[in-house]
Amino acid sequence: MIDYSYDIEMVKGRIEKGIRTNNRKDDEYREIKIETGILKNAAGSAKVTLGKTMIYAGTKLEIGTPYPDTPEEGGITVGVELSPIGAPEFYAGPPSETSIELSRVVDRGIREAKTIDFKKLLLVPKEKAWFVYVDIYVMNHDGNLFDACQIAAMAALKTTKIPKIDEDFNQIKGEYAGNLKLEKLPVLNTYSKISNKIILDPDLNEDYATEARLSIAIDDNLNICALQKGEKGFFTQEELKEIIKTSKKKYKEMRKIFEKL
Amino acid sequence: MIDYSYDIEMVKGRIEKGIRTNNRKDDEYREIKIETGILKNAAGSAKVTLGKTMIYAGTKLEIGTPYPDTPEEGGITVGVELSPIGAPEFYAGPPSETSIELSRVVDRGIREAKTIDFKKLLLVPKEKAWFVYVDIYVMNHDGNLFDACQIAAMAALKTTKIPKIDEDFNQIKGEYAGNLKLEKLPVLNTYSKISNKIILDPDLNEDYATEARLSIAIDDNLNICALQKGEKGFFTQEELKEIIKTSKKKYKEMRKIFEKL
Amino acid sequence: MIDYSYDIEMVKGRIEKGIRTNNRKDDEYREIKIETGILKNAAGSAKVTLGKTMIYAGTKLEIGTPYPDTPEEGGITVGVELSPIGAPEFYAGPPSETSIELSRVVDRGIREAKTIDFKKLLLVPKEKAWFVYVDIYVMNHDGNLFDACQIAAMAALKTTKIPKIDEDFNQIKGEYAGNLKLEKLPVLNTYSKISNKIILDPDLNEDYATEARLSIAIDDNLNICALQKGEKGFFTQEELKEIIKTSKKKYKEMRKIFEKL
Amino acid sequence: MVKKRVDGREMNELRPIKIVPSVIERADGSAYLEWGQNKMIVAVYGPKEMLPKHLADSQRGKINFIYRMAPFSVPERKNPKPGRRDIEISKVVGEALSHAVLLEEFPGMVIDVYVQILDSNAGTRVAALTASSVALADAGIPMKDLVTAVAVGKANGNIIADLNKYEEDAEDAVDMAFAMLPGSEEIVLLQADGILSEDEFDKAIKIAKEKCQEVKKLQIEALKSKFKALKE
Amino acid sequence: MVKKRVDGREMNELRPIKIVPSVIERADGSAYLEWGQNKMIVAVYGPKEMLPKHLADSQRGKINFIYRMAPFSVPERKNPKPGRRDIEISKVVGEALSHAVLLEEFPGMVIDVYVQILDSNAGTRVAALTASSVALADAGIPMKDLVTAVAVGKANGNIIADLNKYEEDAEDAVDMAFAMLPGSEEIVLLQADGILSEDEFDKAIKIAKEKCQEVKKLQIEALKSKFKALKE
Amino acid sequence: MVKKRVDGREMNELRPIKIVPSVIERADGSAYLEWGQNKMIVAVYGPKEMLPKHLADSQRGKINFIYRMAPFSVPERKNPKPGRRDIEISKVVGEALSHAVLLEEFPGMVIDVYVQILDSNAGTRVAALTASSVALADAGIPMKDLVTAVAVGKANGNIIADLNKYEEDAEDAVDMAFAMLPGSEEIVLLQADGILSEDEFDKAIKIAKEKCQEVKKLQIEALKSKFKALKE
Repeated sequence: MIDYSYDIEMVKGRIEKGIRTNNRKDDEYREIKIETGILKNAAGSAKVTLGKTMIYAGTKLEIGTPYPDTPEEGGITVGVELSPIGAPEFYAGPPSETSIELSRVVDRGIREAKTIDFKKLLLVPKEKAWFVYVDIYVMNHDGNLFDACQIAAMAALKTTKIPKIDEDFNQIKGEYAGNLKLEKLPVLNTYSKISNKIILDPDLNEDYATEARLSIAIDDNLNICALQKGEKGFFTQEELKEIIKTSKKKYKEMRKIFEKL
Repeated sequence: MIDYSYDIEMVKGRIEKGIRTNNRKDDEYREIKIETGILKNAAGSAKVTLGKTMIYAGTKLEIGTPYPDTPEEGGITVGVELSPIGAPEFYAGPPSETSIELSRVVDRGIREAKTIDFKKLLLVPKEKAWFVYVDIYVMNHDGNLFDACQIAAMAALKTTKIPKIDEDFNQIKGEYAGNLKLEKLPVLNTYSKISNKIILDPDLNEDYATEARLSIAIDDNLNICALQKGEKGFFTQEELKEIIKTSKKKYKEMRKIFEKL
Repeated sequence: MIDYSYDIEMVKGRIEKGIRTNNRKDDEYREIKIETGILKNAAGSAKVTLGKTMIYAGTKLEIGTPYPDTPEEGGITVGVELSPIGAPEFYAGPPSETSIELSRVVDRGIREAKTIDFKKLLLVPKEKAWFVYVDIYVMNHDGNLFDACQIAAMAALKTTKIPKIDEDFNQIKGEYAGNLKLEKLPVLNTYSKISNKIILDPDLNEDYATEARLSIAIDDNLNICALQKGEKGFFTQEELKEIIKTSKKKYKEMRKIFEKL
Repeated sequence: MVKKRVDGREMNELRPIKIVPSVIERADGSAYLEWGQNKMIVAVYGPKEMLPKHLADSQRGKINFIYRMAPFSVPERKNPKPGRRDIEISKVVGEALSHAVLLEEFPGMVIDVYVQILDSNAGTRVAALTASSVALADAGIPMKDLVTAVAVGKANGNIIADLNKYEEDAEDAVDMAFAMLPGSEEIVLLQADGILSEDEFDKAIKIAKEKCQEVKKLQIEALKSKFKALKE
Repeated sequence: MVKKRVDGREMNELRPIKIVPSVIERADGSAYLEWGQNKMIVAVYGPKEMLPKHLADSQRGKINFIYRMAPFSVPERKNPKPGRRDIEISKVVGEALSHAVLLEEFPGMVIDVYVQILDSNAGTRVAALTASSVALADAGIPMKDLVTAVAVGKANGNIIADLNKYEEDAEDAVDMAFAMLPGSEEIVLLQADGILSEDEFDKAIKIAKEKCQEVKKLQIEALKSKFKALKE
Repeated sequence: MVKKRVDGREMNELRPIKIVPSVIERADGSAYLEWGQNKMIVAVYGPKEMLPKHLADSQRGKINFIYRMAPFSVPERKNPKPGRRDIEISKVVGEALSHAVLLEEFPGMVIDVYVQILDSNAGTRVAALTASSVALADAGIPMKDLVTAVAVGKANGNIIADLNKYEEDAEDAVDMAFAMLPGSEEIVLLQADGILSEDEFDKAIKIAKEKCQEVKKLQIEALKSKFKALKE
């Protein structure tokens, strides 16, 4: 097991002195590894490790009825499961509020960047369209689940195949009509504020010591497409500016990872 | 906060001596105030105060499929929410048995009096009819929720507008085809038995001291249309007779309130 | 109340000496009594007592849509309710894992023997078929719920009448088109292993002392059609062989009971 | 010509009633009851410690009454999960029963009373209440009196006792659930749906009280036959 | 010609806001708030002992914030059960509120803050947060400052304050929920959906900070008028 | 001509199996397992205090085994909520596992074993059981032996080992989940669906026992390679 014996005060002291584990810089990600296409029953799948945080994501496509206010569009649903496998503090049962926030932040980053053109998922106006389900499992929690889950979702989506269907709209098992097209490649960056310092990609110890958290999604045009502040602390306007500048800088680096998939 | 420091024995002592707060008579309601049409998203709405008991009610109309045994009728659903806003003893979560009894007694009083002609809610036989949802929120509990909720339900229903629909049976936002017609104006009266005295409209202290409770719905023809006894005490036949006589007497007084809406 | 004061060690001691209550043999069932057709609203019904274990079962038929992978078939659903009436250890609430295992073992024994030809339940291909619901209530738990529930399910099914329907596929109240046909008469036998002895039909005291449990369903051709091992102990291959031999021997005896229904 | 009801009964005639106490071996008390087509079993467990403890009342015991209908007990299959009707009936019937039990003898404790409806045809709640007080007596729970219940009401212009489902569906139907302690005539359950004049109500109550005395005899007989059986 | 918004407002003009504290007699503190069409009630209960005890924090108190929408408060009837949106808002708004409250004064305790939305038209979460800090003050809970919130964002190419539902549905709409402590300008809530450039973001934050000062005055006035009323 | 199976396997040939222990850093023990297309992760947490305490057994510890399938792990998307099948498998597989663990060494405690199925193609429960006993060993939980499991059964008239999904869908298919302690050949899991004669059953058990010994070697190798890795 990872050793979490040192306390929050020690983490704070180290952060104040500019020391992170493995000499990481404040705006540096831990090592990211991605494997895709690993699960046959999934339409798309990925295993992502961000340092020691480990995520599995899988997608499924199902035909459903478009919503009345968007009769020519399909849709997407993102769910994050804090599997009891991933940490002693996770438990089996209905989604916690932490899991719901995580799901919704990942969902919004992808949705607001217009990553998927929902009109392309239409099969019959008002009647039939593809709905994409992204299910994300946290299998080892060593901090920054937001970014790790977003990367896993993007990797699974980017490698998702659209099933072939017959004239009755039944999926033909094991046959595919093509790949799901991602129009945009948004990147999510999550920052922790600890002792008035802002650090990117907090690990678990840093998570515990976090006073305020900010997740920011950046799109292909280096615009902000989603923001979420969390925890009981605060940010100043200057800190937000600093975070946005860092995120724009990080965008290209992270985009390369998605492009390679 | 309302002061509930005096105990049940003191309430009983006062009731025995014929003393009620503000010198109320045994068959007298507290002051009733009704505001309607206060919520724009609701099809009908009302805020009701009965003394310090405060209720909000709102209605919504939705198109649904008639039940197989009444293929030419719409319907009504009444739900009472004991919001944790309204009392320290209320909690967030699924409906308690108190809330379910309250909902069903209010529902039956309205339904059994044939307040709404469900046949007039029909759009297409066997296929489409209006269903009326009445949601009632207890926002401050100072006793006699039964009558306060019934008044709020009646006020919200009487001011309910029926949405205009297009040829696909979709509601046209903000346009209305007319008002929901109330065929009858039933009145619900709730009595407490305390130390062998029967009092109308118990306030919260009287609620706590109640040995047996009776709610009676009276219709336009001064007939009884619903009855519900509650709590662990009993009534004698003579007490029931007395209650019915009082209720017939009160009917005209209360009806005037509904007529004015 | 049945006296369960003597402890597991005492039960084990008796079993080792070959002593069972009422001098029952190791492969002997307690007395089985079956009454059928006792409930008018049920399509089929039975009350079964196995010793002091008492079960009620009722069936209902409803028209539903065939599953996409079996478009020309109806289906069956078996549910066992451990009613709080039947034992102090049962409680009101959602099904326990014990209740789910019981339901599924009874269901599989009946299903795998092809007791019902689901194709005969079809009304309109892809659209309409009969679905049979078997609901089983444990009303007094004195051991071996598996076999008692299976007998009750078989008795209720064998006496089930198929409702008459009109041209709109609505059931005509109180009229029947015929009986549900049972193609096979599978028998379920449940064994307990206690102190290295194998006994059939454990009573409640024997249930408590059980180290390992085996339920085996035998069909008309004396084949095995379902098996379920339970509890934390084990069986040897030799013990399984012995159990199968006993079960084949018991089949005819039990089948006679079903045939008489 | 004397008018009769669809099933041949007189206006104030009850359907046949059968009560058998002590049918559930593992319960502390129980009863099986048939009332016309209605069939049900009641079991009593307790008095026992109330858990979780913060729900206990240190001054008196509590009745935890649970009424449930089997999916096959009604014409259309019922969802096995308890509905809002089940919960309301459990509350008001439990309150009615509580009045008869000497709860002050069981401070901090609870008595569970479970009713399972197996077949139904109008009037299950009054039948359940009638059966429950027999089961409580069978469990040896001290009571000031039995609770005895009947339904009365109106159908096709007549005030009648013990409506069946067909009568409950009449255009002018009123169904009134009524229970009292037969000794003192204290009314502990009263629920009515449908339109009744004051005179009709008085008439209905009068019939209800008479019929309760009739039902009480059946409760007593059932209990006597049990104790007789025990003595022999 | 000066461009105006569909409802006639200037680009950075708020809808009319009305705040009334102390509306719920039984609560320890409360507030009624109207913000354009939005209508809601907030009640505060506590500080009180945290139950079950294992959820308590022995170092400081907790805010239990619950945000709920009534079924009739939205254009399409909402299911009465809380949805995922309700739960997320409850979490982040509760965290924002927690920063202002002197929680270290209530070790092991909890303060319940309940918000019921009765009518809605965009911006309910910031309205709820604004109303909640008035209700906390009304309850006498010690705070380092009020929390003041507004929505800012973008519609049809303009950076605007306090979007209404119509504007939220614009093709290029961005809705940003913002809250700060008006004294220190510490930002405690920030949630945004939709595409904003860095410059647009800066402009939006600038407007948000100005508007918060405006809202803060209304909060103070509401509380003053209450204490004035109390003195008279 | 020797008959072969649709995927080219011999009648009693297992699909390729890969076991990797210690894959979850935060768990006390864990294993990743591939068995044909089946892919899963098992984590072990404990032994730890059983909560709530009234569920604890003062004489021995308990295994809390939870088996779950991911929505994307099956051909048709599964509802993320656990179904009745998940619950039944959790019960019987947990019981099978309990026999091997020296539970008397952990009175009053619980060991949580969680299995997440990520991809599936017949035989997930036996694969889960096989992986679980590796994860328990990885956690250092004392056991009298490993538990080793395989599926055997029948398809198209042949008694075969380790059915795949295609074979499970045969008209005459029988799927039998089997597990034993490989040292003593004590059978701890046995579940079968479908029609088998006594002879076929005997033959199936014989194959199952042989195949378990084969699987056991893979379990041992996986554990050895871990301890070897640790030493280096």
